[in-house]
Amino acid sequence: MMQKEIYIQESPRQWKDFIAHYLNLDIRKYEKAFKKFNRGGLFLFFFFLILALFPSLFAPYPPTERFVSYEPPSVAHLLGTNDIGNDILSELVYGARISMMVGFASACISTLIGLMIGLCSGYFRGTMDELLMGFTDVVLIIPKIPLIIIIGAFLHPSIWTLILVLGLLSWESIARVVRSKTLQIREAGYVKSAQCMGFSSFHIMASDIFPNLIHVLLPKFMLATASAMISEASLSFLGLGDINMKSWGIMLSFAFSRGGFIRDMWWWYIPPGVCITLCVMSIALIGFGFEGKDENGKRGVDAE
Amino acid sequence: MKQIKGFTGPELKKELKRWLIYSVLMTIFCSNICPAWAVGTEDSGENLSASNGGIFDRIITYIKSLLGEENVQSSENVSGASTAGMQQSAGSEGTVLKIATPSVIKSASFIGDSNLGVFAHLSNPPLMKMDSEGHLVGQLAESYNVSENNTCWTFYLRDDLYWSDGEPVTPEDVEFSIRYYGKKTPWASWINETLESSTVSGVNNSVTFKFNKPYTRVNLEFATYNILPAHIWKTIENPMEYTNNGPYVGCGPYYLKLIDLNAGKLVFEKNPYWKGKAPESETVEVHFYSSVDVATLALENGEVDTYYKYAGSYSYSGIEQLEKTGNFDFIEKTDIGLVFLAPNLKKAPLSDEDFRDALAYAINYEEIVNLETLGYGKVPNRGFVPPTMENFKETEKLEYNPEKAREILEKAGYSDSNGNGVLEGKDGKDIKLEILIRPDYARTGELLEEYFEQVGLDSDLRTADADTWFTLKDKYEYDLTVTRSTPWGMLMHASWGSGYFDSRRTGQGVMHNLDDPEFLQLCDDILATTDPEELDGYSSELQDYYAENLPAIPLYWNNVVTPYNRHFEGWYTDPLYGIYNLDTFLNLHEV
Amino acid sequence: MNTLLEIKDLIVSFQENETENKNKNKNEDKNEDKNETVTAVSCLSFSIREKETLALVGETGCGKSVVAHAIMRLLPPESRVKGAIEFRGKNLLEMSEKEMAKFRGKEISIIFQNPSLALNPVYSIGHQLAEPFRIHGQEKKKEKGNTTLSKVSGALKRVGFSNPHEYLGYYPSWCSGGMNQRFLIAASTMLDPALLIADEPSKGLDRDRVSELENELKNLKEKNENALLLISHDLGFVRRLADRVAVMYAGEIIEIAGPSSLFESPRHPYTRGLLNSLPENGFVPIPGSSPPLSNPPAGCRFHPRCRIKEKRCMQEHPELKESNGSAVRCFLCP
Amino acid sequence: MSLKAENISKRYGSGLLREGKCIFREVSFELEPGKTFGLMGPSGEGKSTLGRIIAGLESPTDGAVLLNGNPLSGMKKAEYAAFRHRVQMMFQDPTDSFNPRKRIEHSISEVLKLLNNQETKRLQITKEMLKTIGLPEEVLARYPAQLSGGQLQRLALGRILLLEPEYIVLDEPTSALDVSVQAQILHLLKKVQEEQGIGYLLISHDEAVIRFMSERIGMLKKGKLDMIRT
Repeated sequence: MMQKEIYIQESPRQWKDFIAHYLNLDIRKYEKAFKKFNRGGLFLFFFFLILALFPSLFAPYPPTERFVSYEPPSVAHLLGTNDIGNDILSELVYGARISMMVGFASACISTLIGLMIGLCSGYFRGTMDELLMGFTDVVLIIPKIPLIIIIGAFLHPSIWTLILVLGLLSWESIARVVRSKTLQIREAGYVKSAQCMGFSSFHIMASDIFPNLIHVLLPKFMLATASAMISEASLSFLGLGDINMKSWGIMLSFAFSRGGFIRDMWWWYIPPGVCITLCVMSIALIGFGFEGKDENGKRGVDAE
Repeated sequence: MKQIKGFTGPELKKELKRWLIYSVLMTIFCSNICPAWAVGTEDSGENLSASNGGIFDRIITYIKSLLGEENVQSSENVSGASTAGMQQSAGSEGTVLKIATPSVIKSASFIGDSNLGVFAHLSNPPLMKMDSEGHLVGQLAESYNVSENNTCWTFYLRDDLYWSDGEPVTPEDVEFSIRYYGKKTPWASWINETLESSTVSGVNNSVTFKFNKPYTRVNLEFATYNILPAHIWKTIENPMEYTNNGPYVGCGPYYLKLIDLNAGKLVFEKNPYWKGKAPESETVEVHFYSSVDVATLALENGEVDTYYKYAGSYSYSGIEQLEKTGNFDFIEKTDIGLVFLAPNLKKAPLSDEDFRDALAYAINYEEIVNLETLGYGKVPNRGFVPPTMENFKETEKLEYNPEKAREILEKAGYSDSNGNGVLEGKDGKDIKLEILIRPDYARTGELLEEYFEQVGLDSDLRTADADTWFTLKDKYEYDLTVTRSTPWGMLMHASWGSGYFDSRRTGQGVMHNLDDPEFLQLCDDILATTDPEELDGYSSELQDYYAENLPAIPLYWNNVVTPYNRHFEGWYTDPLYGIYNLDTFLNLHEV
Repeated sequence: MNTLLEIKDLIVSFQENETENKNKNKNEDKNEDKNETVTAVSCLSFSIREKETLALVGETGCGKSVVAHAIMRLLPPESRVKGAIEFRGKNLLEMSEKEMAKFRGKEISIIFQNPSLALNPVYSIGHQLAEPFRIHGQEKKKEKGNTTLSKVSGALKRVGFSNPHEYLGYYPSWCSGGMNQRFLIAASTMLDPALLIADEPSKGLDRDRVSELENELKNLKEKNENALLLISHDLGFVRRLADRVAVMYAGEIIEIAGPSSLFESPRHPYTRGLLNSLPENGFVPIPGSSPPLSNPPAGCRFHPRCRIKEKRCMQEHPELKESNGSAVRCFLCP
Repeated sequence: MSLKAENISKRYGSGLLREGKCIFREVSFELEPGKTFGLMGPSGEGKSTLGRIIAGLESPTDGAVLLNGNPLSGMKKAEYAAFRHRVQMMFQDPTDSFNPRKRIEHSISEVLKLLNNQETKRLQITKEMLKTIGLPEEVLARYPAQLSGGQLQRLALGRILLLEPEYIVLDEPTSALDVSVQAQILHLLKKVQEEQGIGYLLISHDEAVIRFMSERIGMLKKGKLDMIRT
């Protein structure tokens, strides 16, 4: 048994061990959780992820290639063609990348900002805390979608603006969660002793507090992704997206503005809607999985 | 104690939260995907008025109706027409003509709401009208004459006209209306500035307007101003903000009885004092729908008889579906408006004529016509003006020829010297065209982007909602933009679309970016003549100018398609207002 | 006296990384490494007679809390339980969850470690104390409020509150830890359970509070007629309360004896070492530390730390030898 | 080298307008190298707060902690950094004193890195430290959750010893441990003190522990410090 541990220590050959060893992130702990939560969610998510990463493997045609417009589904075009003759299936497959990119990129931004602000305000407390949390409260009450519409109108409404704006506006809840968790952790003995031993604040935040925040950050990150995807779809549906980047929301928007609905072309407007819902659901499910893991971990008896 | 803990335990909370989020997700999904359904399946009268994109408008309207804003105003009844209204409604059991429109009326302001102004032609007809050939003829006026120097216009009124409260229509009403518009509305301020004097003659029932400079298009202008009853409106100080749900006193075959914003409809009732040809329908109702989709559903379900949109056609993609119901026929008429690509003439490289010429060759018109109009349109000429307009001149057809475009560009000094596949401008930097579009023209923008790429021009699409578009366009912050002209827009100023380009003008839809003296002179010449032959000469000169200089590149000429229920016959269209004219309503009869 | 609860050959084990088992065939070596079975309690047998106080002492991690949870059937799902726990002849391990729910609180009740965490801060004391009645359906709908409340105040009186009605409206946060502890005891004993389990009730309390608690439990013993299973590592506390003491080491019972004989003449070397580490005996430590439960040493589990070990201690596992009311698991003890 | 508390008072919840609750008032004592000062008293009287003030983790409302006669609050950065190494603190809950996400090895090498030890030397130092506290090398590869309370408390002490402190504030170092382990830890503390001449401030509510360990004893009760044994 003792030997086993040394084996891990000396030859981190397996990647999980490697990560656990060098990045202080023991994935093996999460494995159980991964297996516990809805496999369906995980499966769906990876399905969409592969779509997004390798669209050319799944899409029968390039998304901009034009055929006869308004074709119903056929063997050549499994989901028919749209108003300008693009193959809807191909568009759908390529749309996954855009939609998910918006989701993940803006979630990255918001998680990063939320983490910084939450950490600083929770760790330093005092005036810093009051200022940062006051600022957070202000951001919290800003109505997001209308603001994005206004900003989008005067900035160039590209997908990057959208990502930036969504990211910059949705970190408040993450900051709050991180802050409360940080307040809790900073009272722990290992933080106190690190302070005692003269580690810098930055070092303590990065190496003692941050790793213990991961299990709250991950679900928050996933939920932020899901909500960014929904925001993107809503904005695109209102016709304010970037039409160069054909996300699922833009597809829906076109399906409605260009007669897909009038002509009963359900194969045009149902699939992007279903994709948005399923993708968001799978991400949310994974998020819940992470959350559930934490709760399970704290229960149980002292069975050492 | 364990039980107590379990009661509010994390299990229950987690489960609850999960279901809550599922249901929120589903709701968001549903509300995204089926706004049209939701509205469509309700009783059509129930839907709230809202604009095309506007969930916010919808909310605002709803809140307004909650606050009772409309109700407060409707109670202060200013018009004497109520009595007439009551008489009328007592015996009305005749047929109802229902018209669907996507032009939503946002406020019950008779003068302030432009959409309402168009529909009010039925109750308060203007002095003049346009016949189906595009000639201007009298409507309330029996005839008119104009002095030699084009400054003095006299209109002779018909003598069988009565307001719906029984009062006769007098020349004073006309004089009051025109002056009232000039004073109180921004869009008719030219009247205030140029009208020198006006006189009224009770003897021959005429009214004379004297202008301080030659003004040749007065007969056209007066085909758009609704005549108001002076005895009612003279007490209203601020008509742009005045709202009232009706009834309004009118002198047409119908008068506007009710503006019902909550139910989304206008109700016109027969004018009991109308002495002309009696219309068959007792009531005309205009139903407005938040989107074309909803209007289509209403048509399909037989809830409305026809579809009308000022300066617009019924959605081409919906025609096939309506044909399938077997209840509808279609009137197809060439529009005198068109969709065009407007370059920013004030900014390089679009200020360069050769560059514009090259762009004109880079566009695949056939494909745009096919995809955008589904065959209900055709490739335009370089001369801009569509063939239905008076004095149309057959100029050269626009042609898709990317090679030629590249050749012209190269000759004009735009070349790709750094070899990155993108042409450089005269300043040596890569050209990046900014194409500003409203969501309506998103697809056209996409296609254009692709065409330009083929000739080595990089471009960038920028979508903006209508209000932002107006702002950016007026600040000249674009390289190219896609927009359209309306029938009235084509006729305004010196006609033949000149009003869109003349840099001396302002207005919502106009580009006002052409200050070439040659063009400005032409406009002034046209404005100063009423002689048909002279006009013909100037107009062909103008069209040649367009063809040569391309201040705008027309993308397609389209047809206005109007579906109508086969039960009704006797439709009449004019180029200006389509089917919405007195002739239609007077002649319409059930089969 | 009759036997109230009898535990026979109880084995509780936890399997970590249980999902790895499925791949076992693919990679034998690797999975043997990963698959760690922790046998928290091995072959444990003891019995509690009616009205008796049995104390279970031992170090943290020797498996004494697991026994308590096994009796209450509150172990996490990944645990494996073998053997039998017979309560008045019924095997608790074979009961359905529904039956067990009826049993908890009414027949067997437990006092948890931390009084401030076991009480729900958002309900009043009265509400929480009335909960057991509600759940066990003793309250008839017509005679709701009053009888329940009088029963609750009766219970409070028993634990030494002179004016119980006043406390019914209190919230846990208004009261001191000692008071909360008493509320918990009142709640646990309200339905007169035949067996009361106190799981480390003195842990984390300071000296004054421990003696307060001691008095409470003493009173309880005197007034009521229920048996008490006291789980603690506080030897002084145990000595004053217990009728019999069972010492646990590494998942096993190594000695059972009456308190006086145990404390005055301990027989097992571990017990002796344990007593020597007490302050009054001069803090003399036992060398080394307890073996991990996942991999106990062969032979006597205490032999690596034992000063008097022999050769057979390292090879053979000693059995629990019983002699006139006490028992010991050592070859070398008489 | 002396560490002195002079007339320390601490209030909580003080604001601009309100005067906070006073926890203790004008407490003075001195720590000596190689000796133990025992601080006892009922819980909630501010023993731990006093300990944290001495360790420099909190600052007193009034009074000063003096290191060699210099007050902590007025120290320059370099001086303070030196102080940080000289005075350490050990906490009550051993399961809490190591970051649960890091292997023990990592937590310890971090401290060595902080001290600018060379990588080759680190292993040796760690081994020596483990010998001192009597633990096998295998514990290095473990996570804190895999170790017992006693082992963790030894490691916590060992980690502190790496910094070669002159004073250690022991905040209830054994109250969360079992009797047998408690004895082990107390003996280890004594051994270390003898070997390295470290001064302890031992905070505990257990009189037996205090009496066993300390040369001088103070009782903190009702905001005042009474010397019991000097």
